[in-house]
Parts: sequence; structure tokens; C-alpha cells
Amino acid sequence: MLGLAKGLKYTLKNLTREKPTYEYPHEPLPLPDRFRGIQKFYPEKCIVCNQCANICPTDCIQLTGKKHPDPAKKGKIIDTYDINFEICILCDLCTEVCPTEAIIMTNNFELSEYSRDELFKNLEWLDENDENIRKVNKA
Amino acid sequence: MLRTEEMLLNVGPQHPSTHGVFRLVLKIDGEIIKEAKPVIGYLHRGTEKLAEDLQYTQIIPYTDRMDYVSAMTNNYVLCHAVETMMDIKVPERAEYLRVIAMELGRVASHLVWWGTYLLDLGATSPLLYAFREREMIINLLNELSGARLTFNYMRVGGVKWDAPEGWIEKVAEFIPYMREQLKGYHTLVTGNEIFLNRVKGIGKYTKEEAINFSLSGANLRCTGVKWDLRKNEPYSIYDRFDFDVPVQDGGDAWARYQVRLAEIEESLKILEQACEQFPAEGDILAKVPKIIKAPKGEAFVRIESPRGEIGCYIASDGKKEPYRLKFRRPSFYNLQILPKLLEGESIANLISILGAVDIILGEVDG
Amino acid sequence: MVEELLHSQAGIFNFGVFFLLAVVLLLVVLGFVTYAILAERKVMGFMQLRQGPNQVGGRWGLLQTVADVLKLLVKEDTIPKLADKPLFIIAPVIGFAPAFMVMATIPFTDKLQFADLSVGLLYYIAISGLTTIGMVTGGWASNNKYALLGGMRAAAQMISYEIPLVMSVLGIILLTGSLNLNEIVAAQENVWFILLQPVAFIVFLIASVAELNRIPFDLPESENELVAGFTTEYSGFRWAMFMLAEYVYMFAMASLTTVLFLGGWLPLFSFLDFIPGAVWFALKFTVVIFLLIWFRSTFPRIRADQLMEFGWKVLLPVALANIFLTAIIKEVMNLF
Amino acid sequence: MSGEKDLEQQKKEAAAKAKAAALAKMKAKEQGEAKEESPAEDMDLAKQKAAAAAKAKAAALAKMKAKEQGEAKEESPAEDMDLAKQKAAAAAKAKAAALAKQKAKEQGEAKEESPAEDLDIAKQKAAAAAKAKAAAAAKAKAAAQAKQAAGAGDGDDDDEKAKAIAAAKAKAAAAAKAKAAAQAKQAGGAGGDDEKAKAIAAAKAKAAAAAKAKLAAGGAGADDEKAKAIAAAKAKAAAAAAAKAKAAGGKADAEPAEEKKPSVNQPYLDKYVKVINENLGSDVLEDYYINNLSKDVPTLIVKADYYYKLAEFLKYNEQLGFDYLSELHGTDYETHMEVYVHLFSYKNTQSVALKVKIDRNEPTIDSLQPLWEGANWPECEAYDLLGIKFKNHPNLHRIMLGEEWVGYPLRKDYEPYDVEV
Repeated sequence: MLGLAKGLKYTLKNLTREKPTYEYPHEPLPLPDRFRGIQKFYPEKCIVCNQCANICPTDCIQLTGKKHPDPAKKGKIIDTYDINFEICILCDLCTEVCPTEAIIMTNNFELSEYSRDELFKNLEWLDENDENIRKVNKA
Repeated sequence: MLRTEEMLLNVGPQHPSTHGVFRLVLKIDGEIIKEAKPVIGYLHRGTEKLAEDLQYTQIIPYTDRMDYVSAMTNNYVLCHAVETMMDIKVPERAEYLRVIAMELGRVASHLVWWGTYLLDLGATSPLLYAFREREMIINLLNELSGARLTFNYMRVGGVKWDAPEGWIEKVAEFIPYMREQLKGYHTLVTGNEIFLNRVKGIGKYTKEEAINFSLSGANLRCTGVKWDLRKNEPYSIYDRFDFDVPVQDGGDAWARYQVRLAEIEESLKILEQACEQFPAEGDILAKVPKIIKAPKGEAFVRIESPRGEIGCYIASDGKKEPYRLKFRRPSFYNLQILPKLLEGESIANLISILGAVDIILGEVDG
Repeated sequence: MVEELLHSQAGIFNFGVFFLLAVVLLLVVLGFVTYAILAERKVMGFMQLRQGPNQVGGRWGLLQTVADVLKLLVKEDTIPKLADKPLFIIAPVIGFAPAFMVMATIPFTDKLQFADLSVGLLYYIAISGLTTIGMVTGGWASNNKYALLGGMRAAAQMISYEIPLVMSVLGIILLTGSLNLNEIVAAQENVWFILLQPVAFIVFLIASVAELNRIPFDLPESENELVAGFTTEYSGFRWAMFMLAEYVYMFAMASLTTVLFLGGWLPLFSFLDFIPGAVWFALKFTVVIFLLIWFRSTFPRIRADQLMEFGWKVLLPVALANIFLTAIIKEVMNLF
Repeated sequence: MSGEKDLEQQKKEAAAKAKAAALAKMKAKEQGEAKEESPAEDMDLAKQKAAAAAKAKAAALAKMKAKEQGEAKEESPAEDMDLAKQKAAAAAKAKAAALAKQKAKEQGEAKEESPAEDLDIAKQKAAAAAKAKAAAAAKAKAAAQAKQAAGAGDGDDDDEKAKAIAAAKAKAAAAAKAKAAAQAKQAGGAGGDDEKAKAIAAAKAKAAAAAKAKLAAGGAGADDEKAKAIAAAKAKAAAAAAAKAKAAGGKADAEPAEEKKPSVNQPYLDKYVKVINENLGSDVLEDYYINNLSKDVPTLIVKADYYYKLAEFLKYNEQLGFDYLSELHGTDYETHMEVYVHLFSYKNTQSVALKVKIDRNEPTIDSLQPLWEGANWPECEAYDLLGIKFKNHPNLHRIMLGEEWVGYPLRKDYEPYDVEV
């Protein structure tokens, strides 16, 4: 019986303790800088090196490049860049291998959509996803 | 005697207390279990097959998804296996970060177990108390690795991120707080007579049975086998810390409960020492080739996860992908004894026994 | 007020009055249930370091339960194909009706009571036992193994705990010499029975929690073992009926506890009697309700066989001993 | 699927390019394989080319063995052509037609050097190469023999012959390396040490090939070089012989003691082997060694017939007492199946790895479940994913995928079965 009474006392004490919950949808969740959310993509920085597509464990990145419009310059520029967020696991490896930090993580994580098709994010969408960008990208 | 009839009862795969998609086909007479047949595989994702087409770095995120309650140990076991094969010396700072991350994960994992086990037994509050503390740990790990559950933090030869500024201090602050809360847990639950009646003498097995059934972790230590790979086959830098291996000799759910709660305290001890000894500076990643290729041959390493002995076997043919990757998943091995334990028990005890084994279905199914 | 009506002529008008009063009581009870559920969720929330409902109906979530009930009412009514249809449909009614019937005999104040039965206590216990039939019926008719197990557990538990419940009250009946609830309250004018009969109170409290199927005795519907027990296959308003029955019983049982042990509507001290009896009743009643919620947020669930053992081997002997002791003391007191 | 293949291809191309470029620049450290090479800095261009060609060829072969053969075969030589010059590439290819072409080109360079001594060396080398080939796969053997014949046909020009042999040998070595695990094991005596020995031998052979090429092209003519080459060839032959001997007798002490200090677990291994040999006879074990890659765990390879017997012995023998089964799983090595069992003794706190090779077409082996209850589910898993049948298992079922699943996913030749396709 003593153990029961002790337990009752403990829960009663907790009645007035500070609540650790936060009002999530009303107040934004405090997230650390390193948090891995939906990627932001800088088309101008991309050199079409394909490393992100190669390292991706789930093969969710598809990209194509085209010749640089300025004939004086060498190399390629990005043409299309799609991430399939149905299978993306936000593992951060694409940003880790990117030599120019053309793809980086943001703190945005809300991805729910009513249709699967909307989970295919293209270059424009990823370019416009420019809020809460991660500040430090390489360890 | 009354004439009774056996009936078949399906527990799971979507039963509230099977901790995921675990299914038990029970033959019951009234509420007494005559025969129990576990059915697993509902969460089988073929990690080992997938890994055969992936580079070692790419496999790390997949390991996060096996034992998703303590992903850090899973990260570690893979990296440790590759490092053992390639004979890589991991920088000291990285080792400390790894140990801190893993021990935080161990505390978080045991907290989840404690909360859900009590929930299984019908007490709703402990879960929320445990999750408050776990949330703090997860926030710490989130700051460190950038994710709350699937950390993908460790790399072959070190870790991805250095500790952010002030992080070690935050961990050090958490330790006394956690100790204080742990006392509260004991007040709320450990002395509770109803709880004691639910766990004492339940799911009992002997030391010999435990060894024979390949049990490991708290499931083994509850029978009096003082064996912890951190202590007995030290890996990483565990030989630098002073901690005990909690042992009970009851072999029942109550012993497992005590062992796990004591392990939280021991983990806190390790954390305390690791925070004190944490080197002021140093590399976090050893010099490793850009594309990691384990030498031809095979290796099997095992380390102590919160659930027991987690192992990783790699057979390499010298390429950047493993030829064969195999994880020794402690939950999978620990669950084998369940049919034996359940025979002749009631349905209420089933929940108590299954909960005390502490399985994670992502790990059972691999 | 009701007393006079009871003795008045039968007629359309009186029937109408009775009907109206019954409807009012029903609404009061429904209102209570609505806010009892809210209170339970809030108190449990606060004890568990969270807020509880706080979205619908302002900061305190005052309309949360209303919204929940509305949702349940508009939900699709599903009846399993292989269920025993008539029984499946009638089971919630059998479960709910007695819960409301027992309300008639409870004296909320000295004036506010529907039926001042001379065997009020007996009536309460007898009628409340009927609910078990509804549970077993529901469990059996669902044609679901979990529901069946839940139904059987409910039956076993109810039978086991009805006996200590009655036995514990016998002490009070011995002291008052009446089964009439009004007279029992009146007998507590000087001192409450909780002080005269502490053992009986504890036995009664435990047995009443078991009767209410609440943690730590919520075996018939223990979520973690039997999914949802006898309500597994029920959904929508049928399920709501079972839930309603449960909370109406909570209302009734808390009222009964107040009446039997806490002096009903009587004030704590006689100089405080300027406060209306209804307020006193409500206060004491709230304490009992809080106690029940408090238990729920603290204790784990007891095991079925331990429950039986506890009921028959501990509570019953204690209750019997209490009766014996009370009888002896009463005789000894009479001698002097 | 095709997208995946494309990706594979891209990756491969990128790797091949990087490698070729690295070779051309003489930065041998870029890739893991390349580090075994020790090219002399003072080599002239021709030597470089020859070496690069030999290496590229070796790489190409290794790749070829590993992956989609047709594609890689066409691709990699093409890369070589681009980077190493045509001449060197032709030499590396060592086809008869190529030889003829090459002969015409190289005659001027190295005509003077054709003493009898060279011929002798060439003969020795040929013998060594033949041995190496014998150890290598049947495929490699056939190819190498054809080349050897082609080389011998050109008795007129010793340099050419030597070169061709060098190339062929490099190829054979590479092939041997690529398939070392699988084939050497099938031949019956391999494991980590064998592989190591072979790897060393192959590396040496490669160095020898480079030296030979240098000799032929530049005419450095140093006798040391030749001596070295001979030594290397001999070492390789010896290694092959040792491997064979080990395979046959299972008693050769081919521990890697010559280069490393013995492992701390060496005494344990010796003890286990001694106890086993004393009690079960000497023909139980196929091989045994310390697995340096795996924390020096003593590893025993047992013959399939004695598998259960040995396991029982390991568990119940007082000196061994391996009471805990830590891990059991199977692996598909394409030539055979392997079951790996990691045992542990709480009494002696010692581990041992027990391996057994079984026929891939009819993978059946005794169950360890009667000995360790813990082997129950792992064996079911191996059965489910690899199709290994365990005799006397009480309840062998497809534990993960369900009985209706078609095929065994962890086999290397598994194709997912789709009802709709």
C-alpha cells in the first residue's frame, strides 16, 4: 500500500509542474541549425558533377545538365533537377558530397501533400525553398 | 471438470502491445496460452540485400532504420566493422563524440522501454514522464547530428559533425537532471505493489537457458551473467571509463526491469566521465580514402546495443560495396525464447513478458 | 418537491412533469458526462505534464467532448457481418439503461431526489448489476475473440466485486438500521461514516473502482491486452452508449460514495450550513471523481487472476470482519 | 532497372577514367589497388606505358570478372587505348594479332637483347605462369594458356615472348585476385591467409611484369632486375604450391608469421586445432587460420560432413565449451554457399568462427538447433533468404518473406518475381 501512496503523491506533485509541451502548429518548433529538412538548391552554383545523384542511397535525385550557353566557358549548367520526396530519407549525403554547396539543407520539414505527385519537387520548387537555410554545411 | 475448447487468437500484427507489426498466433484455453507461434517479417525491408548495391557510406542511413530507437549504436556497429577491416585508427575526439552519442542513445532507448512497458501494464503516466526526458536527449542529438531519430551521424573513420558550441556542457547538465528524474521513476513505479505483482516471477528462465537461446543484453544479465561487451571486450574507448555492469539473478521480468534502470545510471556515469575527459580539440575524421573499400576478406564485430549484442558481418571482395552484409540483430535473437516463455501463461502475462524482452520490430525484421 | 409529485394523482399532466424532469436529469447527466470526460482528460494531462484538450472551445477545450460526441454520432454505424445482429444492437441499450435507472434513487439534496425508496441502496446495487449483462451480450454478439474475452472478464469481475461492495455497505446499514439513502445521510449528521467505518470505506472504494471498470481494474476493456475488450467491434453511437454508461456509472458511484460515507449534502461543519446542500454535495462529489481520475493516472493494471484473488481472498474477508466488528461494537454500545 | 544500370555504368566509367588518368600521371596511390605497385620514378615513357598497360589490363580483368562482363570488357580496353598508347595496349591485350602488330613496332627497340639467358628466364617464367594459372580459375587458365601458346609460337623474338608472358601473367594474377575468394576456396584451401599470400604473390608478379617490360622496352638490362623477376616468379609459384599443398593436406603452416607477429589468439587456435585433431581426427578441418580482419578471431573451416559433429564437439568439449551461439548466417559465393557461425564461450571468454562450405546447387547442411536453441531463427532466416536447407531443424520455415515467396533474395542471381510481369 505504501508504494501505491508514494506513486499517488508523485503524480499529484506533477499536477502543477511546468509542462514541457509546446503548442506546435501555432508556435514554430525550435530546431537546431544542423537540422536536416527539405533541400534548397542553387542552380547557379551547380556544376552538374552528378555526385549527389550517385551518393543518394535511395536514388531519389534525378538531374540533367546542358552545355554552358556562353561558348567561352567550359563545363555544364544544370537543366533539370528533381528530388522525389516519396523516397528521399533526408540523409544529408547529397549535401555532404556537393563540392560547391549547391544543394543544402533547410529547417523546413513539413512535406505532407494530398497527392503523391506533389512530392516530386523540381528545380524551381527547390530553388524557391529558401527559408531557414542551414548556415553551417560542412563539419 | 468443465469441458473447454481451445481457440486460436491472433495477437497482432496491429495489436496495441506488440510494439509494431509483430504477430503472435496463440492457441488459448480460456485465457491460458497453450501454444504461441510468433510470426515476423512484416517490417522486413531487405537491408542486407539493399546494402550489396550500396557503398559503405550509403548503408549508414539504412542502419538508422533497423533499431530506430537507438540508431547511434547501429551506425557505430557498421562503421566499426569497416574500420576493423581497414585498420583505421579513429581520432580520439571522434571516439568521445561517438561514445557520448551512443550512451545518450542508450539512456533514451531504455527510457522508451520503461515508458512503453509500463503502458503495456496499464499505467499511462510513466510513458509521458519518460518521453519528457527522452525528448531532451533527442533534442541534444538533434543539435549534434541534425535529426531526431535517424541520425546518420557516424562515418567510417569518425563522425560527421563536431560537437556544436556548448553542447558538451548541455550534456553534462542533463546528467544530474536525469538522475533526479530516475529517483522519481522509482518512487512512481518501482515500489508499486500492483506493478511488482505483475512482474515478479513472470517470464522466468535460467542462466543456461538464456545462453542456449542466444539471449544477450539485459535479457542475459538478468540471469546473473555478468557480461557486457563494453566491459569485457572493450571497443571504442570504453576501457577508459569506470562503470559497473548491473546484474540480477532472478531471470524474470522484474530482474530485467531492474537491470535496465540500473543501466541508465551506469550510462550516466559513462557520460559524466566522457564529458569530463572530452578532448579540447582534435580531428573528428580519420584520414580515410574518399571511396571506402574494405579489403578482401571478412569480418564480424559485435558491440553492446541497448537491446543486447549487435553484430555486423561484412564479407568484402575489395570493392566499394560489401559483397555480403549481415547484421546480428539482438531483438531477433532475443525474441526466440518467447514461445517457450509463453507456454501456460495468461494473456495478461503475455504482455508483461513480451514487453520485458524489449524488442524493436525494425530490428527483428531487418 | 418530487415527494409531493409521487403522491399526486396519476394523469397526463403529472406524467408530463415526470417526463420533463427525467429529461432534465438526463441532460444534467449528459452535461456531467461531457465535462467529466473533459475533466478527466485535463487532470490526467496535467499530471502527465501535458495540456490536455485545448483546441476546441477555447484554452480549456470546453467543447472538445461535444465535438467528440458529435463525431461519434455522425460516424458510420458498422455491424460486423458475422455478428449476432439483434443482440449486437440491443447490447449497448442493456448496458446503458440501468446506468440511468440507478440515478432515480440518489438524493442529491434533501429535496432533490426522484424516488425516495425505502430500499434505495438495495435498488442501486441490484440494478447496477444488470449492466454486466449488456457487456457480456455485447462481447458475445460481436463474434470477436477479444470481445468475448472482454465480456467474460467483465462478468467475472462484476460478480466478484459486487459481493465485497455489498458487504462493505452492510456495516453502515447496521449502524443506521435502514436501506433508505436519505436516512443514511441523516444518520451522518454528527459524524460521517468514513470516520466510523474506515475499513468499509476502503473496501467500498476499491470495489467501486472495480465495478466502474477503471484502472487499475479496467480488465474488461484493457487496451494493451484485449485491444478494446467487449467494445472492440463497436463504433459510432453504439460505442458511445457504452462509454456513456461507464461515465454515468462514475457519476452514480461517486454520488453513492458521497451519500454513504461523506455525509451527502450535509455541510462539513454545522456553522457552514448557510452554504446550500447542493454545493456541499457537488464539492464532495468532485473530490471522489478526482480520486478516481487520480488513480487512473497513477496505477498500472492488475492481472485478471490477481484481481479475482484479491476480491475473494482479501476484500471479502475484510468486509465480513468489518460487519462482525460493527455488530459487536454496536451491541456493546447498546449495553451501556 | 535500366536506370540503375546506367548509373552503374556512369560510376564505372568515372572510376575507370580516374584510374587511367592517375596511372598516366604515375600517381599510384589514388586507388586502393594501385598502392601495391611500386613503379620506379626514373622510368622512361615507354616503360610507363608498358606498366600502365599491364595494370590497366589487370584492372580491366578484375572488373570484368566482377560485373557485367561484356560491357566492361569493351569499355575498359577502350579507355586504355585512349590513355596508354596503342602499342602498349596491344601488348597488354596479348592477343596473337596484337602481338604481330606489336612485333613490327618494337623490333627496332629491343632487337639486340636476345641472349640465351633471357630465353631461360622466359622459360622459367612460363612455368611459373603456368602454375599461377593452374591455381586460378578454369576460365583464366584457358585464356592464359592460349596466350602462352601464342607467346611460345613467337620463339623468334624472346623479348616479345617475355613481354607477352608478362602481360599474360599479370592478367592471370589479376584474375586470380579477383576470384581468389571464390575459386581458391572451391579448390579447397583458401581463406584470409591464402588470399593474402596470393595477393602478395600477385603484387610481386606485377612488379616483375613491370620490371620485365622495362627491361624489354628500355633495355636497362640490369641482371638484378631479372633476378628479381625470377625471384618473384618463384615466390609466386611457391605460394601457389603452398596453397595447393594446404588444400590437399590441410596441414601446411601458412600463417602470416613471416610478416606479422603472431596474433594473441594464435595459441587458442593451436589449442582448438590440437584438441579437434586429437578427438575427431585430422580430416575434419578443411582449413584454419586467424582472421586478422576480424579482431583476430580464430577461424575454422570444417568439411560439411563433419559440421554437426564438430559443432557438437565445440559445445560439449570441456576445453572448448562454446556454449553461446552469437551469430549464424549464410552467404552465397556463387561457386558455393557458406554458413558462418560465430561461437562464444562464456566459460573461457573466447570466440571462434566456424565456417562450412556447401554445394550451391543442393545447399543442405545439418541444423545446429538441437545444440543451440538460438540457432533456430537464424537458420530459418538463412533458409528464407538463401535457400539453405537445414536438416533436422524442427520448424524450418520462411520466417521473413512467407512461404509463398518465389526465389531466395540474398542469392546473387536472384531476380524478383512479379506475378504481373
